[in-house]
Amino acid sequence: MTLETVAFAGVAVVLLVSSLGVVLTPNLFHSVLWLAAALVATGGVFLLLAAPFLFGVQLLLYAGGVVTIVVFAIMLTERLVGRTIRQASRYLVNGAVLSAAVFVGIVGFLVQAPAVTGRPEVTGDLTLAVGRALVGPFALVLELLAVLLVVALLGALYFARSES
Amino acid sequence: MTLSLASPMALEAALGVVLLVVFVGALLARGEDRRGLAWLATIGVLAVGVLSMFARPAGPALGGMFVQDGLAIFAKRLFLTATFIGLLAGLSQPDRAFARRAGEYHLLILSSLLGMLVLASARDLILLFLAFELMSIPLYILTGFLKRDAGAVEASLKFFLVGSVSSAVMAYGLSFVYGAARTTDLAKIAAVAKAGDPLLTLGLVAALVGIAFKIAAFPFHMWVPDTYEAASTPFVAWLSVAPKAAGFIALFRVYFEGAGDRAGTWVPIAAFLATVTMLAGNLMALPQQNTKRLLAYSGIAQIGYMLVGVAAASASGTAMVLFYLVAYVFGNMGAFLVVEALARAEGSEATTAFRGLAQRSPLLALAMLLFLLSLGGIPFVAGFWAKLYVFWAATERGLYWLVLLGAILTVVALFYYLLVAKRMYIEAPERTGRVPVAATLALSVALCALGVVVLGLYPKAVVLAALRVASPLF
Amino acid sequence: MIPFPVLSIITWAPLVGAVLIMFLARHSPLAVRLIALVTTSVSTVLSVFIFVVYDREAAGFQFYEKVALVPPLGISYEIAVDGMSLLMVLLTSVIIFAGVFASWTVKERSQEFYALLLALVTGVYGVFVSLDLFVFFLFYELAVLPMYLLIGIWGSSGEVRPRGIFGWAFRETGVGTKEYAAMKLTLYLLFGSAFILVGIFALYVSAGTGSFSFLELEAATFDARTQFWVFLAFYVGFGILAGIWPLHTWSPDGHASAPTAVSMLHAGVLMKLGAYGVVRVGMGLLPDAAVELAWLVGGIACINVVYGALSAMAQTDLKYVIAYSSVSHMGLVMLGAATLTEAGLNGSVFQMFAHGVMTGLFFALVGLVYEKAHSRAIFTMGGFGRVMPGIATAFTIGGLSSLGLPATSGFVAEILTFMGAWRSAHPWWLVPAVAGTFLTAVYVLRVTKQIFWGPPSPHFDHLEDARGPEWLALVLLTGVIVIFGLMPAIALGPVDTATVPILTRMVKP
Amino acid sequence: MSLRVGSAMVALLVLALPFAAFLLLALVRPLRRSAVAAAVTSITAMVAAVASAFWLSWRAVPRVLLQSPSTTWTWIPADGGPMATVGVMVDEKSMAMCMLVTFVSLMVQLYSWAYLHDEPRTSLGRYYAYHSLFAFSMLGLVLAPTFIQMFVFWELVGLCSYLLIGYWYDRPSAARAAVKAFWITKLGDLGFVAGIVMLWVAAGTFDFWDLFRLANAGALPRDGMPLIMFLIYLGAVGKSAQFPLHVWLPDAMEGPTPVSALIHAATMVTAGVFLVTRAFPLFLLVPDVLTLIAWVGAFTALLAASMACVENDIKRVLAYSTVSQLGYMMAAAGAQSPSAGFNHLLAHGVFKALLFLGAGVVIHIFHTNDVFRMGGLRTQPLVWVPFVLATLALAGVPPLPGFFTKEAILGGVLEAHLTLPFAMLALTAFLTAFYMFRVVFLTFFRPGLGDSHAPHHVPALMSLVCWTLTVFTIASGVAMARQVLSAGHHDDAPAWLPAFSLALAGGGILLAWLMYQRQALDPARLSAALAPLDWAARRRYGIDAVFVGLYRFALLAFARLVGWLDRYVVDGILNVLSAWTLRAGDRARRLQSGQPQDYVYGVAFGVLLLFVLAQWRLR
Amino acid sequence: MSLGAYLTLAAAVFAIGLFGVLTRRNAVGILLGIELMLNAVNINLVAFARFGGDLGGILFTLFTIAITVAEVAVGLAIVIVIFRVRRTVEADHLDLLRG
Repeated sequence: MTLETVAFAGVAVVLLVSSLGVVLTPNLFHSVLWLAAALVATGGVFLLLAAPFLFGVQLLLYAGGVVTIVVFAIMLTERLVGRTIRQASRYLVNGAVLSAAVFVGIVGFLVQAPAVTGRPEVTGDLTLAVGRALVGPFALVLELLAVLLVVALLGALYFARSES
Repeated sequence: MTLSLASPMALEAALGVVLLVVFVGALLARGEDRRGLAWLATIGVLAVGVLSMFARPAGPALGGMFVQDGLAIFAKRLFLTATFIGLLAGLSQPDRAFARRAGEYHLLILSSLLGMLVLASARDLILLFLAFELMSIPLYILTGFLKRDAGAVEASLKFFLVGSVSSAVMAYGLSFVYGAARTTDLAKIAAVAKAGDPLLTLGLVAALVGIAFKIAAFPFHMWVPDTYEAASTPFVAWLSVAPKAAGFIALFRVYFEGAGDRAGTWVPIAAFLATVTMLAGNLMALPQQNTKRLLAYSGIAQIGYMLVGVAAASASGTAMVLFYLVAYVFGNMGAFLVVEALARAEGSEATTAFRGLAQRSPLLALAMLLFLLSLGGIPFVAGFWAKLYVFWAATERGLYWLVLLGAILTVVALFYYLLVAKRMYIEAPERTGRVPVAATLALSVALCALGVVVLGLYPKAVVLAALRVASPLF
Repeated sequence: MIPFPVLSIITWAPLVGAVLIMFLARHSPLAVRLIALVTTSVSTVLSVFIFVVYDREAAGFQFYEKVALVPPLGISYEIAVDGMSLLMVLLTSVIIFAGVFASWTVKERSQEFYALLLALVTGVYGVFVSLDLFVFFLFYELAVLPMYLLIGIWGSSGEVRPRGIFGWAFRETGVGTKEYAAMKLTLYLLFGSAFILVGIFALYVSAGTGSFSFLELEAATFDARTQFWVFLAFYVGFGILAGIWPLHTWSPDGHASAPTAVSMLHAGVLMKLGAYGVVRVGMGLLPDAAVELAWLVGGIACINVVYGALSAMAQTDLKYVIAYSSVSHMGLVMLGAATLTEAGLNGSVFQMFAHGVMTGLFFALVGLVYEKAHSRAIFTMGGFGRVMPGIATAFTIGGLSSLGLPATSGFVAEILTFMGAWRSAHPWWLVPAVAGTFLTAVYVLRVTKQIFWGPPSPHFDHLEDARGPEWLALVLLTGVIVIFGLMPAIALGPVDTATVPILTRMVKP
Repeated sequence: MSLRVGSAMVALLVLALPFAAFLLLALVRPLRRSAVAAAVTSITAMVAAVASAFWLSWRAVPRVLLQSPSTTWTWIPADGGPMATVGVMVDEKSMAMCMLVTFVSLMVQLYSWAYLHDEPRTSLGRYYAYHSLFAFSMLGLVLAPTFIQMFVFWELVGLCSYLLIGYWYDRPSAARAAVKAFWITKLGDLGFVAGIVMLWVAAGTFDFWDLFRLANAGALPRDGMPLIMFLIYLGAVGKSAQFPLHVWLPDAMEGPTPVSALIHAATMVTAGVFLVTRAFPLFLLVPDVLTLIAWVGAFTALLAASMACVENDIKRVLAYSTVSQLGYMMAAAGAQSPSAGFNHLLAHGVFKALLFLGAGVVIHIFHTNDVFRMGGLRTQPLVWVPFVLATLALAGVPPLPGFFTKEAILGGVLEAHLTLPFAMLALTAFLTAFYMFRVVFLTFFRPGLGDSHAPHHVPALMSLVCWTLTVFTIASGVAMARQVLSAGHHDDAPAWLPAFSLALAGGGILLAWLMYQRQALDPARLSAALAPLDWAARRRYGIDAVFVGLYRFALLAFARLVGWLDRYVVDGILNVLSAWTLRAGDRARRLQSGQPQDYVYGVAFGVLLLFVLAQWRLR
Repeated sequence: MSLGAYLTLAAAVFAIGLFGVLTRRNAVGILLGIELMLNAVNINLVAFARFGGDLGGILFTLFTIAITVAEVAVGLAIVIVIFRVRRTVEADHLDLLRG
């Protein structure tokens, strides 16, 4: 029963609860906020896994970026509708059963896997290593990612702009 | 690194240049009609295609993440051919959007194509996934390219939803693959992977979902009919072949390459997918009245047949699937393009639009007949050899039942193919006069017909090539 | 021995003709017919030629040609004829030659008609001459497919009242229309070919010689289980084409709806192709299974004989009568084969030929009668013998051949089958076989009396006899019937050299 | 008769001549279209054939024992020696038959020219073509050295009979009769063909000579033979109109009278008798079958005779008498004295032909077949003498041939201890005399009707033919008489037999005279006395009805049932399957609800499926 | 804390995300569900990276995050364009194409 265990438990609870919040709250805004919470919690998990850099990325890119554009989108659609979006859910039970089944399926595999507890000590600066990799062997891959982002942007623009 | 033909990434680089040129062109272009960009892109792809004919296998690049082996080159030639035909057919699209937004349209297609090229060579999970997404995301947008069209945007959303869920599952799976093997390098994974490692199995099975979605195997196929029906036909023609081919390449890379005889473990799953896909595709195609939908379902059935080849899980099986893909590119694109030609003239995509086509435009009807026969697997057109070869490969695995089922289902398939043939040849035309076909479209149809016939009469060369590139995988 | 590839020429000439017709003979009906005539007569002349020069002493496969197609898979274009296929090639030539004349008067879209017909013929020749099972299958498909359009476009719809507990299905599938018939025939036969394909692959894989060549597969031996299942697959696959009960129902509808020449070719030759497949591939390659399953083949054949004849008796549409008589006679063919005796097998092969010519003649005549009287309803016609004596005589001769009257080729086939049946392991087969001939006599003479040699019917006037090219068809076919009936040796000589080896392979183990 | 053989080549010539004529008429259209040319062609061929036939038997040489009288060639080849051979077997039987056949054919063909003079020219060509074909077939039959060849020609003569009965196919009755004749005889032939096939399997050959040798050597399987020979006999039953397959012969009278004379009296119908005679060494192996043959023969004879007594159609009377005489011959064969039967066959051939041709003359005069609408020809000996002579011959009055042959038969039957058949045959002899003279008196000597027709012109050709035949009848009778006298009374038969049979004949004639000439006895009274018999006989004992019933209510009905089953059940199932497939497609289509999340459901389900499958198969 | 725990946690999040995708009516809501699923992927990757002591996972995560962002952007754009045309973001109403 170490400190880490406690922390993990805490983070896990937050993560799960907020995730459930995302999928269950009727108000879309709230679910976005829940999502933010979930993402932050995920960041917490990263911290527990000794990846502070990723924590940062997570916070900025996700909790920052994604949530913002989602909010924008909602604002947009809402402005167009002119009323807050109260969303109902369809076939809760079916969905629950099915996703539960999937969960069980996954766990079914996990339990067969040998338990791994020992984790190697973190050596050197992870961030530095990541940086090196990105400009090294992954440079071209990164470029490809850039293309992807540009294309996505292009597409988003093409859709979002209203033709005169 | 220097970019010469010898260098492994030459094609990607060349395509990148084309992409850049079109991009700049799009920035500079003014006015309502920007078809020039379309021509630019088309010629560019043609050029890269010509280039690919000279491409030779080269050593690995990016520290082994990227390989330019025979399979990659084979696949890339296929992608480029398909894309060229697709773009060629698209040149003459009447819709204003294609004229005004030619830049966006072609940038999207080219980048997706880039994704495919990279995918064909990717030997690393990260690159694979990235390329996969690069290939997929533009497709979502292209599907809804006619953004005023209710159907198109709806299809786009469906495509996107199913797509992103599948890719999420795929990513999830890949994460397990990585976890099980402690590396993202497919070569190393194949080396360290041991049969029965639950995490690896989980990973691979989940990853299969992404691919199954891309190749539209049952039950991941449901986006297909709607997308095909709603999106612009030349794009659909391309969509129906190129990404699927890419999906199969990824399949071979992840599941077969280096797996050796462990590939055999996939036989049951592949056979299962093949069975349900063939059944679903053929049955659902029976009642279709819209030709594009019909072709969509028949396409699903075709994938089922290719999966029969996959189920062989052998070098010959892989090779036969590759051959099948080639045949399928010509047959399926051709069929869609004829539909396009007819739809432009008649304003209808229903099978009834084909009434009496044989008397109105015999050549067009003949072409369509060839494509249908090829899809149906009739002698002396490409599809026949394709089916026969995959069946042959499957029998080598002892999957007689699967072959019998497939062969019997071809009869069902012929039922709906022949119904179209019946409309063209047996029924009387509703109106007279030749069906006007734009030159570029006619050319692309002709190319497909040529491909179908040549492959039908002389499959040898391609078969041998396929065998050559497939054997190193095992 | 022959410097030039005679078989290839025979096989491909019609296809060349088809291509020529498509591209040269636009909108010139006469040119179309002439091209068709020339190309078919090339094949015909050559097949008569090989029939004459075939070395009856040496026997075995002759006029051998081989070109490797896909070496890695052991597929090669390998063709030759032995005594059996020799006769079948001759049959095909006779029928198509007559068929070209019989359909001389096809009016609408004759260009496509002849093109498809000739393509079909190439397929048929190909099946009979090819030694490579893969190519064999290829030609088989080619022989089946053009049928769809041929029937669909130029066919004629009968009418079938949807009745009985399955009436709804009749309505949903559109029974009776020519489209239905075309689709049924095509799909049914392709369904059969699915089994054939699996069978061929199974042989290929389990032989392990890495070749589809008939000769190499013949050399290989297969274990009992493989033989059993593969033979079954072949039996079903080819059997469908041979119209075995209860998989025969495509044949009446198909043949009744098809245009004259197509019915001639299909009932006359393609059905034989099924029987030929069973004998050549099934019994030739799987002797043990053939012996083991003879009871099944023969038993079903017996059903065919009687059942077909009775159904024919029940029909009121002339074309259906002929179609069902084919079912009955194909039963005799299969029965002869199933006896696994020299007499029976020879009878079977000879019956293929005899029935081919006979039924070809029948369909030609029905076509003529229909063309002149515009009716196929037997019981509205009558006394045509006075106004169209030529047709009447030819029909009578055909009928006599089908009821196995001596001096027609039908008799030789039947007596041989009888002899085989009584000598076989199941002597009782003789009973249905003989009964079949009587039933045939009943329905054939009934029809003949009603239509030709009876009191004239009030419904028809100013009918005329066959004329011009039509005569050639009739004379040719009746001539062949009588000549081979009087001198069966000319055909049975070579046939015997081909069948005996098959049988010796059976008794060996 | 001494065993003699003739030259095969001449026999082939005999065979070839009518065949050539047939080919000419069949293939050369103008020849066929012009009646004269056709008749000339056919008749010339026949003349030549007659000549060569007689020459054949005149030049015949004594046969070397143990040497086959037949010359054969391969017909159906096979691996080890031919499976079937054809050729000619020129022994005394076939030579005698050749003479009979060619001669009667010639007579009939000549007669026909006059008789059918006002037929349409074109169809006369057809008529002569058929006749040539028949002559060829009949000769081929009698010359056949093998069972299979005999069967071949057996069927061919059947075909000719079919064609000639249906010669006037515009008449429904004629068309029907033709088909009926074919079907009924075919029924018998089924047995024939099955029998010879079985025999082939048992003995390995169709050749008579080989078979005889095997039979004598006792090399034939004992147990199989009765069935085989019975089946073969069935063929004879059909052709020679034995009970119960005799029903076709009276109807066959729908054909032109000359045809009846030739085919349905003199030659074809006797083929059955010839068959039994020819294959007698084989029948000897199976005494039971022989006894059966005798019984059936005798019964047929009586049955037919009784029906002849109540028949008013002159040709039908003759037809029944033919049936009855055939019964005689069969009985003889069955009683193991085939030569007696064979002699009767030959004699009967001539005078029965004469009877028919004479009847033809009468019909030509009265334009009716009904004996009660004739009469009053006493003044015309040219017409009645031949007929009466032939009648006497048939009735069995010496010194005409019928007397001797019949007596021989009766003798044979008696010594075979077939008492009841003997009785039946004796009764038949009486009835024969009666009904024949009934016809004679009614047709010729009854006063009245006929006189109005005077003067009756009878074509010269017709009377010439009749007289020729008459001469032959008398001649053969005289010949037989001399033979008998020279040989003295043949001792095997009881001495009272000749007187007895003569008495039977006389009795019959007397009764007929009393009833129809003197009108001393009223026929009505007699028929009233024998009412049930009379009633049944007038209805042909219902045998025809049985056949009609079988055909209509068993065969056709069953056929309809099968046809219905095929269309609506066998094919129905197929249609159901395809309909189900279509419906399945429509059902499956509904999965595609169009709702985006249902598609995601699809994915999720797929994932689950794959998981399960992986857990199940990939472990 | 063992690897299994993290994986299970991720699995749970993944399942919840899937649940969201299956049940949300609003297109944006569905997107959020997808976000969760991808998030689970990240947790997996990092966990494996940590327990395997390997860099690849971290890189993979980075790319996944970026790709996710791209996807979200496109997804939202599609939602907006749909909204323009169809005046709704209710997924259930988008069933013009079916069968």
